[in-house]
Amino acid sequence: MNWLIISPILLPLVLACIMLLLWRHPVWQRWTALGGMVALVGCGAGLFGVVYVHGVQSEQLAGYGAPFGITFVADLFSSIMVLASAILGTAVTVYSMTNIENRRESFGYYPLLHLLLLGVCGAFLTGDVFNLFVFFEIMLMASFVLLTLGGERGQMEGAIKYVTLNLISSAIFLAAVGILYGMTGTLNMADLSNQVVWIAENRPEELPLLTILAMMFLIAFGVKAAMFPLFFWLPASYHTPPPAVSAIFAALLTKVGVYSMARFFTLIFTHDVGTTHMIILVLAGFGMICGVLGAAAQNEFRRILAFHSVSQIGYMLMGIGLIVMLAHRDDEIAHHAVQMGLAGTIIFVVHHLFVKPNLFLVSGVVERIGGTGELKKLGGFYKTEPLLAIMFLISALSLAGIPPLSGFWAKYILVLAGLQLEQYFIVFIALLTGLLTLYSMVKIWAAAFWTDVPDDSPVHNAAHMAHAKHGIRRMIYPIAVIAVIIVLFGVFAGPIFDVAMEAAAQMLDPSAYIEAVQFEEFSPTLGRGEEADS
Amino acid sequence: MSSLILRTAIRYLFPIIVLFSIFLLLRGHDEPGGGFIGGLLGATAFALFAIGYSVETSRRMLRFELHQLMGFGLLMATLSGVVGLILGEPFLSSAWIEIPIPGRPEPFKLATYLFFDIGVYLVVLSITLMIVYALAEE
Amino acid sequence: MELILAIVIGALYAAGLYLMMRRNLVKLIIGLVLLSQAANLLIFTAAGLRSPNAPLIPPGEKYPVGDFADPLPQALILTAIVIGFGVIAFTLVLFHRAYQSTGTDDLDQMKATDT
Amino acid sequence: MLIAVLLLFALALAAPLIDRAAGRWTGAVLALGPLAAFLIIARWLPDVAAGETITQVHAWADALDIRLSFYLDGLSLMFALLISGIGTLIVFYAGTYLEGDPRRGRFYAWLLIFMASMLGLVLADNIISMFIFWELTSVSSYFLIGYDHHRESARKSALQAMLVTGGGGLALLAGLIMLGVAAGSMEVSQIINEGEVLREHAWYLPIVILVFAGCFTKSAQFPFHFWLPNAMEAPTPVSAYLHSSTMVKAGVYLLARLNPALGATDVWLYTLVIFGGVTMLVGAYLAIRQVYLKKILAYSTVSALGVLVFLTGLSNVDSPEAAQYAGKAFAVFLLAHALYKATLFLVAGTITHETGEKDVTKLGGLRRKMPLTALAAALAGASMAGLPPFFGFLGKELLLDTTVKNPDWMLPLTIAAGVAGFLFVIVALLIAVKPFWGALKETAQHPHEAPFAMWFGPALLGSLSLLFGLFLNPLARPIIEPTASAVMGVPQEVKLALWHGINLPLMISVAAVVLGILAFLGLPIISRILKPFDALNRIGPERGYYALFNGTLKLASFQTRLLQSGYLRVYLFITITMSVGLIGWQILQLDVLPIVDQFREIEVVPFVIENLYTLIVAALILIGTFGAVHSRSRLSAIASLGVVGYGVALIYIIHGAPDLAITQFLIETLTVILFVLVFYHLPQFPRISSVPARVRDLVVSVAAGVMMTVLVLIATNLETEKISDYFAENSYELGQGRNIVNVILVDFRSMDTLGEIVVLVIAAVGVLALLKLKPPREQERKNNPHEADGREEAS
Repeated sequence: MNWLIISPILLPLVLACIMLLLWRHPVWQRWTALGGMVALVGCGAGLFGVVYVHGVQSEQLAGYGAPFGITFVADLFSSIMVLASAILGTAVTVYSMTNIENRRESFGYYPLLHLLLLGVCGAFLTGDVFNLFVFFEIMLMASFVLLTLGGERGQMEGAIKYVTLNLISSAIFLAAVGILYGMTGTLNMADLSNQVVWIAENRPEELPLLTILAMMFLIAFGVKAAMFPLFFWLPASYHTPPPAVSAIFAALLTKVGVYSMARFFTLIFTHDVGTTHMIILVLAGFGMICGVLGAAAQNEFRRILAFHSVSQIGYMLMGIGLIVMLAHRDDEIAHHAVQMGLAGTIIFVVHHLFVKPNLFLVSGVVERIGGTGELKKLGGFYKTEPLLAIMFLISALSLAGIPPLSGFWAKYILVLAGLQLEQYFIVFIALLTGLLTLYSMVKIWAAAFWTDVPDDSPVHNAAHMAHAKHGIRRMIYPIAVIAVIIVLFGVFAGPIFDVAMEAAAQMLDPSAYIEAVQFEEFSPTLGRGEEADS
Repeated sequence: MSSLILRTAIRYLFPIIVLFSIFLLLRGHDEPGGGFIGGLLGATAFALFAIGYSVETSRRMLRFELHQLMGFGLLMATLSGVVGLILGEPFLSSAWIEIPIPGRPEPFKLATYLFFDIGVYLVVLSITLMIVYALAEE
Repeated sequence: MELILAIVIGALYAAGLYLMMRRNLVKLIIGLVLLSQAANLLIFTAAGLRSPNAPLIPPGEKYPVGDFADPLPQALILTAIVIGFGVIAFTLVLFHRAYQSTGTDDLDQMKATDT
Repeated sequence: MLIAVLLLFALALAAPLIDRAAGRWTGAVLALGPLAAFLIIARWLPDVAAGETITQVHAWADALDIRLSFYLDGLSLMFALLISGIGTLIVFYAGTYLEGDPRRGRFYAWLLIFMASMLGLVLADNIISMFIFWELTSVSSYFLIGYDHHRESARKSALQAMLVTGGGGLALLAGLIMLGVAAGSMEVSQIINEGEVLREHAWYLPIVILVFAGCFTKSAQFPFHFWLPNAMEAPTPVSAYLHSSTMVKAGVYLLARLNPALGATDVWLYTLVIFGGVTMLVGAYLAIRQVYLKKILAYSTVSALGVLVFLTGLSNVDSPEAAQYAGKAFAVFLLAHALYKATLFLVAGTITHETGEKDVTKLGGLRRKMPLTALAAALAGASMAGLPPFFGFLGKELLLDTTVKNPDWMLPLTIAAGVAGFLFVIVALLIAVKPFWGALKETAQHPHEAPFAMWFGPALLGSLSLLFGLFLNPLARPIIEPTASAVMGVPQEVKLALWHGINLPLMISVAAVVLGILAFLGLPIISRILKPFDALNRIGPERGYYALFNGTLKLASFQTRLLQSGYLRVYLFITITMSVGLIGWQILQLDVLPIVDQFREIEVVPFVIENLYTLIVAALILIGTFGAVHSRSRLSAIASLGVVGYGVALIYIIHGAPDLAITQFLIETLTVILFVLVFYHLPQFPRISSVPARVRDLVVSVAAGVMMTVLVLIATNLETEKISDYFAENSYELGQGRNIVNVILVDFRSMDTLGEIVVLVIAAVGVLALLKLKPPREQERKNNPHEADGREEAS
């Protein structure tokens, strides 16, 4: 157990070090990176298996008990996220071997990829608020560098917005940690959960202070998660780096924000769900509609995909926001529906973690062959690349929530939960957003795949095609594998839902999480006791 | 620009600063100091060389490639944590061997956190120099 | 005492945010630096200013003697300062490169990647 | 039944390969799939005819109440047989129709996916699996309609069909979920017994509205009918299939399916009768205003769908006799329409295939060239026109019987039905007579009799129209009776007879036929008279669709320009305002007076003396801050920044944090050096923000600052136990060190430190990459500034 729970951060860290030592040998780095990712999948799978069979697992780093040392906790949600991230990381690594040019490879692309995974996995697993901040910063810093790697003008412009807005969020996060420590005197999340219960029972007059803290964390995570109206950095930057980088960003960055929000707003800030979760629900609704309208207004492959994420974040937050109904209803149906809503969020997060990146990966192939991502200048891919077209379709239709693909289940569960909780308005928005999502996916399809190849397209240039087709299999295979995952997700919707429900149950009833953490009894004496003895 | 006096001064200052930085590193556990502060100071010594002579000279003084030094430092810090894992303790648990020093009542403790701090020192030294060199060459 | 520092922190936040909303790249990053100073100082103050004595254990003792400042926020701030340094160094160079490739330090001119 | 559906899905995946292997036999080979499905389903015909229903359940996502369960009663059997039966002929026909087209393999893949989904739709017992198949039909029809995707009109029509039916589909999803929740079961076989519960449920009205939204869009009811004629962009076999028995009938199917559960209320009855009636008339009228073969058929399909919806509604009238007639009429008309409409579409396809002409006014005299096709057309046309002894005659008779027997609204409904019948006659003549009789007209291609595969299907289906009419009770009754029972929700005894004696319906029928023939002969004149009214189309529902579509796009680009403006300062402003709003709002909920009171007690002089150092340093920081904000030169701004940084370090010293202070001093020095290095050659700050912008930003930032001050005061005002004593107590014993801060950093919380140096490493790699790795173009320009200038291009 010691090894397993720590492996998702230890493995990328050690491999990143090795790749730094191999700085002058990008080709060796490639294979190291790939081997590392595959091993990470193994670790993630092992961790998931152990958590699934034996329940929540934890580890006290450096051997000091909670709340004093740093705790790592793996419950179902976090281990699922680690596993999914590792699978996606593997796919993107293979894809990068062709998609990332040598000049980028030789400036540390692969170690950065691993360090990004390190930050992401750490954020999933840590049970300490300040440590979460540190992992956020690792992830952010790695994403800053991956975003700017290559130095194109667009990358610089996008990065300025990305960096600035995320640093604001970090500053708020840090301030929130400071105030949190000042108010509660602890940093351990399980301990905080206990404290909140204790405050609610003993000092209810202090509960509004917790709501203030909740708002600070909401903003801090909201920026990372690209929640409405804090999402501006995302459409400004996601389409600027190479598609492989866009893909890994789309898969992981916002998810960490959503994950943290889900964690904090189920484990810690549950004292006033009527206020906090209502705000989340309202912002989720706005996010859905604004994001999808934003996507409808775009005319470039990756810009459409990027803007879309904002609306899908809305769906993910919807499941968290639905907890609001626990403030008004306390019957069994409501509890079950809330659990289902949270399961919907989990399924949506995992579904989106595969589907959106896969669309970015397809866009990379399209851009490589068609020479551009602008829809007007593309065409003919249905005819020339039928397999790619099918894989795009699987991903795009899944994103639009067409059954029986993964996206449908995520949407269905959220809608079902929303209807049972009588939140009709958000359900209406969710369904409408689905239709508009379908529209913008079809827009890409019609323009890039169905229309004839434009006359000025570089596709007619044999030299260009020879170059573009070189090594393209390493780009296609990962896409195909993810497409298969998306299909299987629909076929095995039943078991997947069962697991998600169990994960949601673990989150809604934090006792398992808290029990797993190894607390240490301590009453301060500062040696005075000893002096008294002697 | 770089006068003879400056160069001479640097030649004498260099070992003193480096030694002092290592001193700060080693005493960090008990007094203010530590790997980070030591590493920054160590980097200053090499940076002075870059100013007084050239980036190339400074690089040669260092003998190691910065990436490797950085990777090595990080690896060292990480592996000092793995020792705990190998001993069946959680990651980053400290472990030490006691080496008796003749003539002193307390034995010297060769502990993992020392390696951890050395790792921090190396990383800070190398990343500071990396940034300074890159900017100086710009 | 907390009152004084609280006002200083408020002023740093206000100044930092105001500077960030200017159109100039350099002001933006100066604002960022002020913001990170403010956050560090905030952790320091919010945790409570207990004592002017450093949390050191005198030689020969096993526990600190008398009053001492809370060591945990200091450790957190130390981490935050260092991380902040890394971030600021990177951001500085990023802005420098953005200036090079766009030829302007006016942020309003950098909107090609949005809509 | 699962096997039948899965078989077709599997065949769809294999279709492109089979197409490559089987060549010209592809159609025949692939037709075996639907044929097998037909036989599998037909096996249950005797059981169902005997009044049984069959249920099969396969697990899928049971925790969500979603199962692959199937339910076979008369209604689903009827539909399943039509889908697989007509499907067989269509697949066979299309093999020849698309001979030589390289896209044929893909076409078959989509067609078979569509067929499988359609079959799944009508067989599904679980309403959510039904919905899944429903959506799949929408999606696969998108690809079928957009088959000629190089044409923009095809892409547009496909999109329109998908958006209209997809939009309805989403409403339907909500409706079905609510239906399932309200009925307490997701299985149709259960839901149809829960009529009482459902009608009493608070959700009844929303459910009905949402189900209507789904069904009316799918089944092209007015005002959503416009997508159907546009869908004629599809190849003819697709049109024949989608519009005779499948896609568009899905909505009708669902209405009939839920009729026993949701019916028997006024809202159900009146909505269906009104929408169905209007659709019936509008569709038929628009049909005779068309000249293209497929458009005529398309609008007549709209009309026929209207008839079916109309009849579904009427099966809920108070008069039991009329209701029974309605159920019977529904079943008969459904079958009759499927048979003749598929035939006529295929005939239209054959005509266009052979002559290259779509305009019915430019066709004539083909009967000699294509006698078999003409025969098939004649049989189907007669059925459509409602001539005895064709099956269509019975359909029309029963329709009229229903309206006549119903005491309420008898006159208007009967007139509507009669007019529809009259218009049907014209349409039938237009399609089945006009191209084949009269003088042969010159066309682009020289027509020949179609190949076997292309006349066989129409001929078979046309003959069935006659056979069903001739052998009503032995052939038609076994399927009509259970279907009517399923629609009514109670077992029906159905007796079918062509001859009811001379009664009102018969007279209306005869009148319709006679008037129809006359009108057909005078059609050129009538057309001229009606021409001015075509202007009405311009304000029709399709305009609404486009207005909504373009309006949404305009709204989209408006809001996007507004929100995602590209100005970082606006983003920051929104983010900060949002934070101040949310956090400040919560602070305002608090009672902050105790904190303020506490400071009222402060006496100035002792306070100043006690905190002299802190005050001096604070003043220093504030001056530095002001300098940083206000300075107009870069260098002095950076110097002010240094002052702030050193000031903060002094605070750390004063308050017992030497490690922090040293680190802060070093870092600050380094930062200032980096600032100077990097920004040495930037221009001075110009004042470019406008005064209102500055005031606005100042207000927001000061608000944020005040908010942070209050937060700090709140936090420090609380008495809390902190975990830090643990570190002090164990630093020496467990951590082996006397500098507690350092022990925390390298031991207690060493993970933070490890993370911190990782950040530093990444930052250094990033700085290096930024400075050394420039885009090739920029690098080149730097190396040879003169040569590269001309080559710069916008990227």
